[in-house]
Amino acid sequence: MPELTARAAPPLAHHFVDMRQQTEAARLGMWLFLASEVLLFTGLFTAYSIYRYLYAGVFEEASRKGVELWAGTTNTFVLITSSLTVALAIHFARLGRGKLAAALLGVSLLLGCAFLGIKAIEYANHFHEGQLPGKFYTFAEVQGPGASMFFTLYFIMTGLHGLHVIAGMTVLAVMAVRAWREEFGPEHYAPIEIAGLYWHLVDLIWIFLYPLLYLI
Amino acid sequence: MPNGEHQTALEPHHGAGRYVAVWVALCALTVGTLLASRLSLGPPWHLLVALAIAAAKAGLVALFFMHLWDQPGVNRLVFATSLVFVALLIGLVLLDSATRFPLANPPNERTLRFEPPSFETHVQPGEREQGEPGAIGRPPARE
Amino acid sequence: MNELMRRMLFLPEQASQYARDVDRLHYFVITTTMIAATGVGLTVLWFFIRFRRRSEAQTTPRVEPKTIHEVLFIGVPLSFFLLWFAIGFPQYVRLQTPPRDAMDVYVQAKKWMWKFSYAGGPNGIDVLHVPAGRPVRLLLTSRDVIHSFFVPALRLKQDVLPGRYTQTWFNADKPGRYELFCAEYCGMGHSAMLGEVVVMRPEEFDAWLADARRSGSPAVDAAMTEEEHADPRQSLTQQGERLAAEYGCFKCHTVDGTRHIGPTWLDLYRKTEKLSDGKTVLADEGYLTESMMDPRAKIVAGYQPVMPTYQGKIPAPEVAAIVEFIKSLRTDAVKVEPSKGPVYAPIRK
Amino acid sequence: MVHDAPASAGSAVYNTPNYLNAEIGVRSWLLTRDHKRIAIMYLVLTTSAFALGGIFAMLIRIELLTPGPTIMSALTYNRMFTLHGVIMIFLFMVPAIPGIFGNFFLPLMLGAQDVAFPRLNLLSVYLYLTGAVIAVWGMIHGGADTGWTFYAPYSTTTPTQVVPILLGAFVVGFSSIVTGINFIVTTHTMRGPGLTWNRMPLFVWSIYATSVIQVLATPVLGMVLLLVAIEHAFGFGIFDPARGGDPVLFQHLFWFYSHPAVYIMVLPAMAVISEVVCAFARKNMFGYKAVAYSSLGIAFVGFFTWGHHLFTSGQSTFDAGIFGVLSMFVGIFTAIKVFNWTATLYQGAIKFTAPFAYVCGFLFFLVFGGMTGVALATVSLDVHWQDTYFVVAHFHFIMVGGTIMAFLAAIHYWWPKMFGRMYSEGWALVAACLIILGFNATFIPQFLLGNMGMPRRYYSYPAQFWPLNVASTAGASLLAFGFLLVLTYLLISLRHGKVAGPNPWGSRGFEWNTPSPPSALNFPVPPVFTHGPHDYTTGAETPPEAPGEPEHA
Repeated sequence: MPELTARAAPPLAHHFVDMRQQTEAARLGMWLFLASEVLLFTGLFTAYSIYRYLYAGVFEEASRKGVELWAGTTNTFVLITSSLTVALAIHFARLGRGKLAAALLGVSLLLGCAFLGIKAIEYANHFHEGQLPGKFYTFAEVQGPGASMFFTLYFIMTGLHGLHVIAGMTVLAVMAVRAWREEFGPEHYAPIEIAGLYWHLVDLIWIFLYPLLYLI
Repeated sequence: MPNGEHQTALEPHHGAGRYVAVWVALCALTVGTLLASRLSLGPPWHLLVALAIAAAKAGLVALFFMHLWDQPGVNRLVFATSLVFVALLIGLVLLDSATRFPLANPPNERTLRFEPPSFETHVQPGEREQGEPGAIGRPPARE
Repeated sequence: MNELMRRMLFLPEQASQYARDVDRLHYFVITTTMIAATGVGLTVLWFFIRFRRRSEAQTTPRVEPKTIHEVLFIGVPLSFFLLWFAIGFPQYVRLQTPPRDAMDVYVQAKKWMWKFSYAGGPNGIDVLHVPAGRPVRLLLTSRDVIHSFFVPALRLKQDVLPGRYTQTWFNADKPGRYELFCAEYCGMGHSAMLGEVVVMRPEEFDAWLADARRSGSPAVDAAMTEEEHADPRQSLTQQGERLAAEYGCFKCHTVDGTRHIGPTWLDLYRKTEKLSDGKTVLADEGYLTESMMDPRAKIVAGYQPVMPTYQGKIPAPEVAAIVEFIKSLRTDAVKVEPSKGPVYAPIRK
Repeated sequence: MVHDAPASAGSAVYNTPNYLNAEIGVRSWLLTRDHKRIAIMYLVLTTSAFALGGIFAMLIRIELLTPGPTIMSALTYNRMFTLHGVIMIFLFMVPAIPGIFGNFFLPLMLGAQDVAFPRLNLLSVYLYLTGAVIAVWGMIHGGADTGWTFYAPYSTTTPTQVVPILLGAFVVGFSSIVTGINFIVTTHTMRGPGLTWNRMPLFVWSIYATSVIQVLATPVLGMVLLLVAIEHAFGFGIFDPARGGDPVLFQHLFWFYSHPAVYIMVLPAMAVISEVVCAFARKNMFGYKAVAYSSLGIAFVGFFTWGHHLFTSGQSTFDAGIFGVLSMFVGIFTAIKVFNWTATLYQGAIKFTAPFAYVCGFLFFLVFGGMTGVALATVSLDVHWQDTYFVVAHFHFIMVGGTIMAFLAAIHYWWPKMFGRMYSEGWALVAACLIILGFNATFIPQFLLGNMGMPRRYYSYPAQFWPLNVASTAGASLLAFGFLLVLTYLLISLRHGKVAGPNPWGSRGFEWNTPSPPSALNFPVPPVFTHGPHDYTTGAETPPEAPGEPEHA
């Protein structure tokens, strides 16, 4: 492996034959994990579809009166941008510019914090207005069957997504430290790449949550 | 020694400009979906438009940010398979709700649509005119 | 033949034509299954005897299947399976499609008893009386968890869901007493949630019903009334009237055809109403239920959307009673003497 | 070899270096990343779970010995069958064969040194253990009385300890996902040189298909269990009819996992049977490709049939038709396998041994259990059978008659490979007869009970069901005795069995090209594959050729 002379040889686990096999395995493993994550959310999307179908009018009304469009839209831009910075971080990590990659990951982390901050403001508003799931629902403006169901789904879906954001931020933070230490290069960037995949999935799910909860 | 599957060349490495272009497209689509929602297209179009735009955005993220465009087929296959099962679950469960005996759905604004014939055949107006309400014990006079 | 197979398979009596039809499919399916399983077993045995290992170093030829083998392996079972489906599914559709002249009985399940309500009274606990040879449609609902209405002799089973109705029907043609089980697990008393379907000759049934409506009996089922705060001596229609008054329906709805804040209930059932958005709707059970639960979904033209929702405020059985009361309000209906309450004393086991 | 480890068992076989004595001490076991040791950990854990579930089963059968109350109260009985179901399914059936035999033999069959992610593999054991501990904690503190199906709204309103049981199942689900990902990646990326997809052992094909289901279906179960737990704990109302929730939605989501889960349980059994049939018939698999691809077919079509559990639940007639006809197709793939296994015996050189006895039992039970399954999916018949003992008997035919028969076949077939010792063949045959006999006596009466109309989960029952219940309990005692016998002679063989040697059966499966027990690194030299498994056309053993170069440092 001649091109690796500049930095320490990347760690190759004993049971793999070469780096390529190890990278492919890691990547495929991550994609399989992402597939299972997609199906985890599918349970919720199915519940959403059914209840939206049954209570279409109430859901639209609840979405209009119950959630803040500006917050959802801002958060969409925030997450898209954070995805860009993560993609760029991987790009520069591959080029061996670890410090720049770490800085970009730092920006992504800040954007992640911004996302959670806006979400927290929204949650506080919902608590204040009584727009809460199930038996806690006291929002007077939207009544009728399915009204509390919208907020049940809203809280479970955004809550689970929020947990994924936190998990993703943890992983990105670890990668930022490793990038800062110049651990990645043209031959060894699989860890930061699969961490990025996870963050992009978080973005992907939000891309669907945004129209379903805020727009329609 | 790995077998044939690992013999692909190093994935192409594109410039940073490509990511920025995708980001611009994503932002534009977000603005687009926001505007479309203001148009009040009415059901079901507002839903379809919003979901189509979301799917386009998701496609961009998956293909370029997540490099599915460049990577070996198996990763694409994994992702596509998961989407097949997403469609399967949502589709068949929705189909059930839409074609059920209407009263077997919870009371809702849509109870009356998609009435299966079985429900229509229940009791026609006028059939019970001969008897007391819910005439019991005697078949309604008919034909 | 039928009797022989039925006894060999330990099947219960067949109390309806549907049961006899389903059993014929049953015999066919089980016979095929037995033949297939025994066939595979015998083939394995024969191959074992024929191709025993003669020496420890024995080699074997490489045998590869021809396409025809795999086609047979797929085609033969598949055609049997599809045949089963082709016979079974129409039977299922038949079970899901009550005939239009069926007599309606409301079934309410709760932990751990069955209540049967005839539209003009009376109510029965755990025992369902039906006439032989006449179709009976059951509209089932539960007050708590999921139960399942299962009469083996009718080969009939339908889950009973809380908060909504499922339907099923049967036409028992053989008078007798048949066991009724709860088939969906519902807690401690699940196995004690037993009942009986009593199929009577039509004239006996008519006499029983008339007698039940006429003569009063103070027998009241404590367990049911306690929670229901309803007098079971009243018929479902009367309960509906009382409940409508309790819930304040008459503040807005009249029963004599006069226009008030809301549409009148007289002749409302099966009427085609024009909605404020120009569409029309048929006022059947579904619409009436919906209008209580989600009044703003379909506003009748000329009325204001002022009605509050009763979602979660009226239990499902009471909704059924109110709907039944609305159904009874017809100008051309013969005035019914208020039934003197159930004459029918529930049989407790 | 890396270590010249000291002998642990004090006998010749364990003096040779192998994975069991490569490292010594509790710590070396608890932190091991060796797939073979992880398999042994699974063996111990799942077998314990099986014993626990079996005890519950015996208590249930004793309770049903008389029509009225026999030894316990209704509430205790309800907890018993719930825990029996939860333990047997989540803690034994799903993880057992993949966890034990998949872990042990998948890398050996692929010519790999380990699975792709050894650390995740260890994590999956500990996830399993954590889930099991949470669930057992819940059992001790009240247990759940919902049945393993957790149908809402009963499960969301019952006062028993549902939440820990649900969370336990949720965590075990993650263990299952991790194992699945690991096996798929291993199969894709770790195949040795020359091992093309069409040369892979059928065991690998089936385990691969199982893993696909595990990865794609388990998350949905995780989600739905979480939703029930949330609703039970906080009252969010997602399945609560009073708040507009739909209990039938729960059933859809639950069976979207739990129907494919049947194939998670039975595909590994089919994996084992494919190997054992070939080994004892000394034949190549008749219709290798048909058997291989039918595994994938089962995995795929298995997802399209969940609605046949909902025929009486208020599902639409239209959906019932769709699920009814699709269910007919899933039986086909099993039929292909059964016919091909049977045809494999043709012109073979069959030796009757304990594993082969279990295969014979398996074939009969799978055909009968499988076809009664298709019969159950025959829409109108299901209306009578749904939630009766017929269903109980049917899935026990598949689970016990299928999976446990295959589990027993596997453990007898691979015992010499895993531990280097032979068990007593005579006792093994006695036990096999006992188990097969006891199994029939237990479950055939239950088919008839179902026909009579006895609903499942009944604590007491009307008197006409009595005789058949007595027969069933008698059979269950026989079955339990058989299992105890197996446990006894296997444990004895660990110390006193005769040394097996690398290949006591003369099998040409790839895993037999290693010493027994295998060394810690599997292969001193990575094997090169020139042909498929189970090639018995030549007289001499033809182990896969080893390349000249030694293993990398």
